[in-house]
Amino acid sequence: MNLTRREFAKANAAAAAASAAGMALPAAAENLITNDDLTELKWSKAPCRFCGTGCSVMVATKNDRIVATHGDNQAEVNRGLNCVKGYFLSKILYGRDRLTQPLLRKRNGQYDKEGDFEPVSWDEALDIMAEKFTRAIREHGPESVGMFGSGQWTVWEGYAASKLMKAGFRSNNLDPNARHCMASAVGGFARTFGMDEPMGVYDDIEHADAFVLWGSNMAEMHPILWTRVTDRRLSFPNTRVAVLSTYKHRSFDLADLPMVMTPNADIVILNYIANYIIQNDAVDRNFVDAHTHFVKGVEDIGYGLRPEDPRELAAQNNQSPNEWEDMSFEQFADYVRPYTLDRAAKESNVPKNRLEELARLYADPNKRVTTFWTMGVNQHTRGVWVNNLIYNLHLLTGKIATPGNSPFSLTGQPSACGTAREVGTFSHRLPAGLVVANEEHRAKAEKIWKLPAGTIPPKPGLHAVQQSRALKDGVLKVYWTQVTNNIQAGPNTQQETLPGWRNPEAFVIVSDIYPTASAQAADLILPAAGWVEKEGAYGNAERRTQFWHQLVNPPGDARSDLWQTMALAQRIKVADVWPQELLDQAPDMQDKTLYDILYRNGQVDAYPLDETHPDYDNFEANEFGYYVQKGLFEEYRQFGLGKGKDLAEFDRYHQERGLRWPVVNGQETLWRYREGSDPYVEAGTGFQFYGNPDNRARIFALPFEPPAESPDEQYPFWLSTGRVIEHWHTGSMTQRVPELHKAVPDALVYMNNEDARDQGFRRGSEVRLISRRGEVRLRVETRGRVSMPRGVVFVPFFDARHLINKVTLDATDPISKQTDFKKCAVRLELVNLA
Amino acid sequence: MKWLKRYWQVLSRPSLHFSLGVLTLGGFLAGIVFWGGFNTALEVTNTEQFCVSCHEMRDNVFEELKDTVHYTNRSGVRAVCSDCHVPHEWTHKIARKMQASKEVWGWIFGTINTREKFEAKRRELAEREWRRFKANDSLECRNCHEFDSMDFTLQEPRAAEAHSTALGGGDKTCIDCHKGIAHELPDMSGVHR
Amino acid sequence: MKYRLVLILGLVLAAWTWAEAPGLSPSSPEGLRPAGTLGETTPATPIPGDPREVEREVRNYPEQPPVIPHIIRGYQVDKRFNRCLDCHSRESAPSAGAPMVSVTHFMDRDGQVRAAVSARRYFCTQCHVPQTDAEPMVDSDFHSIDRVLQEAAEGGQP
Amino acid sequence: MTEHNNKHRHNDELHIASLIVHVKPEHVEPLLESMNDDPTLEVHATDPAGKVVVVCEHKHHRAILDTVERLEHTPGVLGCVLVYHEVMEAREAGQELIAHNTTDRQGVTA
Repeated sequence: MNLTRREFAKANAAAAAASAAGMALPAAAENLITNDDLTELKWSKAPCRFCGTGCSVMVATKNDRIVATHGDNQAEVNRGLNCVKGYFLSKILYGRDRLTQPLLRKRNGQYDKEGDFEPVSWDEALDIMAEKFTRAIREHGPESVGMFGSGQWTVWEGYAASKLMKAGFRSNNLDPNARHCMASAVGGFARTFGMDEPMGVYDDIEHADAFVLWGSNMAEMHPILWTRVTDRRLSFPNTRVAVLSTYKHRSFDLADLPMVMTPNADIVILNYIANYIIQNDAVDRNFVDAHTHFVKGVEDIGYGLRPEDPRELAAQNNQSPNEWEDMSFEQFADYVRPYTLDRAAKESNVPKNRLEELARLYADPNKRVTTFWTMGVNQHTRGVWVNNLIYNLHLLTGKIATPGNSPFSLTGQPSACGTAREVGTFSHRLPAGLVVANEEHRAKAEKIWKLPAGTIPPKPGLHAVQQSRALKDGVLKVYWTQVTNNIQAGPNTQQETLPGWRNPEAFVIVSDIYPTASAQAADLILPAAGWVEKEGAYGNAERRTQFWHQLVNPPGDARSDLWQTMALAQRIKVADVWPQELLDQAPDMQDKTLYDILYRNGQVDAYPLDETHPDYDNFEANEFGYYVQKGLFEEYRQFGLGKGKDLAEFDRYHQERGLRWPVVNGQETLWRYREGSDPYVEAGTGFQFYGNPDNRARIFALPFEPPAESPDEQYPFWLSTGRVIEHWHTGSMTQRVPELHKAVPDALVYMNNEDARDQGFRRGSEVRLISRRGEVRLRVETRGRVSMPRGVVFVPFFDARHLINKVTLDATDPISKQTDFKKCAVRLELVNLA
Repeated sequence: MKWLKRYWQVLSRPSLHFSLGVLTLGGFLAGIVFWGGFNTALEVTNTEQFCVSCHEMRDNVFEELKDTVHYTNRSGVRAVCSDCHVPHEWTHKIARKMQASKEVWGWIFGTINTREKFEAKRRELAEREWRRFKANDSLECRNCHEFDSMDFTLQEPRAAEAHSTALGGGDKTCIDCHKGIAHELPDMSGVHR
Repeated sequence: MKYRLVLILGLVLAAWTWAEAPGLSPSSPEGLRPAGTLGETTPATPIPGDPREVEREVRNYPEQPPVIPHIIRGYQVDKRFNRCLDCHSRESAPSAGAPMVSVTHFMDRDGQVRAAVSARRYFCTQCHVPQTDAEPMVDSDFHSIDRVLQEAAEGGQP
Repeated sequence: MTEHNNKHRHNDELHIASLIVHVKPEHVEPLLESMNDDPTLEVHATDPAGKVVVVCEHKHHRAILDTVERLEHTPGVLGCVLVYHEVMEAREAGQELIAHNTTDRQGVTA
């Protein structure tokens, strides 16, 4: 035991260098390590648990505990860097209040909605779940049960849940929290390209001459990509960075072209730029003629509010918002002509010279432009439209699918792409871009899943906001959420979500690692395994699929979501949840459980235990007796093969720092839709947007329309919500890391200092922030990380003590059903001055 | 032309009706009125309201000041524009005011009437102020921050060291180290701080 | 102090009795949000202070970025100027008496050591954050490598 | 307040860093010999294909960069990259790791 700190540091240093150089330390060189059993750390790779960037980290474990993490030098995405959250990943699983056993509300020994939580066994928890699910389906039909999942699910967890809901329970009421996050991006891709996810990759950053941040604060929300943009901008001084937002944030620190616009003015600006490109002869006619066609979308599409809302009753096309008709280039040019520079400047409040400079960036044929956007675009009652209109600019100028020319939609969750979009855990989707409404797609899924025809119901299920409403209306009777915290993250908590969850008719189950606000509102809490406590896979924003092994065991009785889903399936008989007509088609399933037909189907259970890695535990594999994750992944993989969504074989991903699909002949694909880079593009065509039958991308004519709610005399301020770099989403992990909590302990209301003075507030004043739906109390901040224009206030949503979503409006984009968290009207009232 | 001559005679002739005392007092009072008016006008141009009445000041430098400790702080003592940018002592003040007429020129002709123009000139404008502070030994800083009143033991060690040596010995003056305390700094490449 | 306590008690009591719908605030485990308060509007605690003097915090593992032990109010870090590097750069650190940025910060994306801080590390607050005097809401059971090794030694297991 | 001042003064620090030196294969041996004479450098691993893992110990961080620069200018060396850098107080360096932990260092961040 005579290892000194110096010697320990040297041993660490040597090990780090040797591993980076790909060398083994010879025994002779380890003479410093006096007790190598003690100091040997096991380093393994894993993708970061937070945003959609998909950084890789190295995780050191010792004695079944995580002891250190650092950026993975070998990872293409981050090359050794992490952001402040990433560097503290090692601490996210160690909050003292980890949930370690199931908890059920009880009174007098029985489940009672108004009872207090009592610890129960897994058997009791799963039994009551099985009983609630089967009874609801028997008495009220499959549409009375629902599940809310996550872009933080591992690929196989989302896939297993999708099978359980859509095939097992025969209910499409499955939606991921990614609905709140990038459903509008999905809608934009689907309408313009006929196929989801970006054509470009992060490598575009190192090739671009100009970056346009369109409603994205990358400096705080995608910090590692921001380091790459910063690197490019500062190393190549001719590079330009344009930042457009409704308030000034940290990304403006690098901006050459800073623009603060009036909320909702983006469509006017986008149409102005399209107009500018046309008026100044900057259209790439060869590209446009060969690879695009022009369409006009339907207008006046409503706001996704409850049908009886006057704003819905007044909307012409809210029942069919996602339609369009062909138009010519000349008609398109006429359509955007009224969007002049004068109008754009007037309505956006951005100076003319800057708007013109922005337009010139796109129009200049010698500038490679990469546009990044996130929630400023997607969380928008016209989010899909804004996505379409951004693509318009890149398509009109032919600046797409070539290095540095990239309209790039970023994602907020680690597997928003991998699990929510690719696995298809949305209420209208199936894996690999298939949809439930399409008979052939259902048939394909039923065939791969070896289930009788007609198993999957054709009607799209309830999406996120509808689920909350259906709970409140007593339509949804049993509701299960995994890896998400919708009481804190969903909109209009006080009027819709919370009354829904507390509806006496509803039985709500929450699986999580900590007692989140959602867990506090639930009836049954299931303790989950987190991150590297299970084997997993995530898919990041550049189509990169990354795997990790189980590195430590979860505490107490905590179990992964995958295990929970499959264990419930074991307790439910097919005959109890399927109608007789369907069973008649498959008499051999009569006596089986959902587990038998969904998972022990000869495919999922095809890989024996001995294929698991000998150096790593695998709780689920050991429990079920076969390599569950591999079986689920290999079955899932069949959906995308040959369809432009090809994934590599399972084992390869454990060797790689991720691969970007489509992976064809073992090769990943960087730029899609371009000949020579994408194997699906035929020789001689140059480009093929093969998601659409005519191989052309659509350029959309779409108008400016007002938001669902705007400030007025009673509620004079715009409220925008969002994040800060130190905390991720609802803060359930980062608020439990001491350094991160101490850095930013509270959500504050950030406002303009003159607005504050006019209201009689000052920095530090406690105010009530009130909307038509609810209120919160917050402290006023007039300086610091953001600088607000007059009339706009910003509140982050990480803080469970101040649930800002009690205030927000549940208006959605009518096409994508994604909530607008960036715009509603509020007023502020003083509680005390300091 | 005759009437002019007569007036001149009246004016040049010693007074017959007013005593010397009255005349002196009258002249004195008139001087006060005139002088007071001049100074009041001067003072008006020293107020924050005057300075930020043009948008170049309001949107650029004043906006940046608001976040700093010279604008809000624990005790509420705060500096307005003229505290730092106009000397308190009279001759310097007049000299500075005459310089400032160039700013009026700039305002009339819109030299920095957009953010872009201001940014392009930021370095030049900042350098002019740094030169001025350097030349007058940071006079306006010292109007509030008395060297003799600094308690080094209450300062950060690094600050105490710099103040007790470089500042105390006269090698450096406040502005040498404290650039950018009230406004954002321009591109600082090549500036030795 | 006593007055303040009474005031807080009063506020808590008021919040309790004014809760509009008791069904929206069911009993629950303690979380980051106090148990049984979901439907209520909870008061906002004052903005925590910036501690003027912070000990250099012990890092639990070498790659953990050091927190900032001083106030950075109004620090300008943008493409024009980097106030942090004004003291922490290689040239300034000795005279400023500030720790120099770690040498790893001189490596570019390809792992080459450069003369100046790599542009990818330019924005310091992406990794380094100051600390307020707020107390952690939940204790952490994270154990540093030293402690894990110690436990292993005491437990007699490797 | 004055008693706080001392702790902010430069303490005696110990910097431990590891480097990977890329070197032409034929220059590996001469490089190793040249490093033998330097008490601040320890060679921990060598790959005859041209990679050497070096650990160095210095009192000041600047010396690490100096070392990198010096090695980069050694004949045959293609490049030298820093992998790991840890700072500790010199008085702590000699303390035994396990014994040291009986003090409550954990209290600071735990």
